[in-house]
Amino acid sequence: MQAGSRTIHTKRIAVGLLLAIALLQQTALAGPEDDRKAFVAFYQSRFPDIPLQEFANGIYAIDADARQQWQDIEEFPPYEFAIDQGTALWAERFANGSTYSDCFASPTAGIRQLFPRWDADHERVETLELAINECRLDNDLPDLEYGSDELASITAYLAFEARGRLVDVQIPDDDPGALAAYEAGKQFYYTKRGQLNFACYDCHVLSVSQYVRADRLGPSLGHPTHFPVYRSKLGGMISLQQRFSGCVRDVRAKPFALQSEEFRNLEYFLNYMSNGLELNGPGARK
Amino acid sequence: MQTSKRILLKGIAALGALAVLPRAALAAVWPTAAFSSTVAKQAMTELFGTDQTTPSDQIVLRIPEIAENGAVVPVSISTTIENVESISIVVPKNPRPLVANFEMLPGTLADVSCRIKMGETSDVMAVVKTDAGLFSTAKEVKVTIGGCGG
Amino acid sequence: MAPVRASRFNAWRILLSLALPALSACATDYDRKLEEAEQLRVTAAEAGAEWLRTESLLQQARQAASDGDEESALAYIEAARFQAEAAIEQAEREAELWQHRVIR
Amino acid sequence: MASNIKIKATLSGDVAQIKSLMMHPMETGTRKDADTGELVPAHHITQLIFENNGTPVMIANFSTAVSKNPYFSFSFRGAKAGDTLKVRWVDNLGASEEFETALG
Repeated sequence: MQAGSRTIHTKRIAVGLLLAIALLQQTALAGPEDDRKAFVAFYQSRFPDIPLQEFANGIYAIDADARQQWQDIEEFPPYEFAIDQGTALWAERFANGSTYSDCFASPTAGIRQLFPRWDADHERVETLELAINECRLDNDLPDLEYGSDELASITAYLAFEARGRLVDVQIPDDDPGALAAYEAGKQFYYTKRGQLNFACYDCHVLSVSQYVRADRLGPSLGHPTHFPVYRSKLGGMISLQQRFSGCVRDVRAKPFALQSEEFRNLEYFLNYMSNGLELNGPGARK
Repeated sequence: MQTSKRILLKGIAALGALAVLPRAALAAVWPTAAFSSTVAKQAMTELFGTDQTTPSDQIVLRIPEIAENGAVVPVSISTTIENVESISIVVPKNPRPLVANFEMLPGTLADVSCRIKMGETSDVMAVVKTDAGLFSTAKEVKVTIGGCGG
Repeated sequence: MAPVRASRFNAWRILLSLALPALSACATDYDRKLEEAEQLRVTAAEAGAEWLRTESLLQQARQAASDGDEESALAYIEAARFQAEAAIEQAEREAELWQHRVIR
Repeated sequence: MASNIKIKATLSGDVAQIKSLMMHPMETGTRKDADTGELVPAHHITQLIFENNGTPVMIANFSTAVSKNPYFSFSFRGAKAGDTLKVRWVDNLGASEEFETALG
C-alpha cells in the first residue's frame, strides 16, 4: 500500500513537473512574433471572409453601411486641409535655416513607418510625435503641444506621404529594454481598468464588431495604420494616443497623459501586432 | 472684408432690380425666411409658394439608413426629370428643416452631393422644382447616440 | 475665490470648535477622512489604476466643505474612498489575471 | 497660406464634375461652449457660388445644418479644358472667400 501510493505520488510529481516545464517552455517561446501570429490568427478565424489587408480599414472592413458613408467622406475628406497645413509646416525653415527634413535621415515618404521605434539612447519607445518634438528641441524651438492641430497636421502629412508602406515595428533583441516596453504595452492591452472594468481586449477582441450603444467595436488588428484621423464628431484631427485617451475615459478610468510611458508602450505593442499591414493614414472616422 | 462688402452691395442691387435681372442674379439673395422657419411645410411655402409636392420615382436620393454620425450625413440627389430649376433638402425633424437649396442654372446637371447635420431620426426629403411643379422623394434616416466612435 | 471660501470655512470651524466641541470632532474627522481618501487615490494612481471620477469626487468634497455642507462633504469622501479602494483591488487582481487573456 | 477652399474638377467630354471642400465652422447657434456654457453664435456659410469663365453655373444656399467643413459636389455641361472655374462663399457674418482653378 505504502509503496504503491508513493509511486502514484511520484508519478504525479513527475507529470506536474513535465507540465510545468512545458508551460515554461511555452512562455519562454511566446515572444512578440508568436503573439502577433496568434493575434492575426484570431481575427482571421473570427472574420474568415475579410482579407488581411482590409483590417487596415478598421470597422469599415466589417460594417457595409458605415463603409459606404466612410467612402462618401473619403471622396473629399476634411483631413486634406490638415495634410496641406502639414506640408506647409514641414517646408518651413527654422530661424537657424534648418527644416524638419534635416532631423530625419529618410525622405518624407520613409519617415512615418520608422515609428514607434525603440530609442536605445533614451531607453524609451519613441513615437513620431516625440521625434518631431525632439527635432524642434534640437533646433531650439519649443515643443508642439501633444494633441495640437499643428502636430496632427505634420503627422497627417507624413502619414499621407507613407501611404502604402508597411507597418514594420522592430523590437531589437540586443536591448532587453525594448522587449520590456513591448511587454508593458501588452500588459496594458490585456489589463482591465476603470469603473467599468474593461481591458482593451474586452471590447476589441472579445466583443469585436458588437454594438456599444450605436457604435460597432473595431478590431485592434489594423487600428494604428490610419492615424491621425479626422473625427466627424470633433470636426478635427486626433492622434492614436488621443484615441487611447478616449477609450480609457470611456471605461471610466483616468486617462494617462498623451505621450506618457504607458501610452507609448501600448502604441509599440499595437503597432507590432499590425506589422505587415499597409499604412493608410490619415483617416476619417465618425 | 472688402470682398464681402462688394457682395453685400451686389445683393442689395439684386433686390432692387428683381424684375429685370436674370435668374442667376435673383438667386443671389439667400432665402432668409425659408431658412429661418421651424416647420417644414412653412419653410417650403416660403421657398416655393406651396408645400404640396408630387412623389416621384425619378428622383434618386442616396442617403444612409443609419447615420454613422448625425453631424455628418452624406447625401446625394439626382433626377432624370427635365427642366430642373432647383433641388432642395428638407429634414422635417431638424430645428430648421430647410437644410440646403441648390439653384440649377443653364448647363447645370441635376446631380448634387453634400453632407448634412441631423439632430434626430427623421425623414430626409429631396424636393425637385421644375417648370412643371414640385416633385419629391423621402427616406428615413436613423440617427443614434454613439458609444465611443471611430 | 477659493482662498476666501477656505478661510470662511476655517472661521466657521473655529466658531464651532468653541461653541460645540462635539461637532468640532466631526471637522477633524473630515480632515482625517479626506486625507485617507486622498492617500488611497494616490496609491491607485501609482498603480496606474485610478478611476475617472475619484479626483473630482474629492474636489467636490472640498467644495462642499468650504460651502459648510459637511454631510455632503463626507458623502463625497466616502464615494471617492470606495472608488480608490476598488481601483487598488482591481490593480492587484489584474497584476496576475491579465496573462490569462493573452491570445495564444 | 494654403487656401481654405479646395476644388477637385474632372472633365469628361463637355461635362465638368466639381467637388469642393471648404474650411468653415458652420456653427448652428444652438451649441454651448464646453468651457463657458455660453451659446456659440451662429456662424455659417450662406451661399456658395460657382462661375465658369464668369458665367454662374451653380448657386448653393446653405443653412446651419450643412456639416462643418462643408463638402459640395455638382456637375455642369458646356465646360472645356482651360476654362476658369471660380468659387466664392459668403457667410452670415459677412466674411467671404474665393478660389479659382483651371479645368482639365
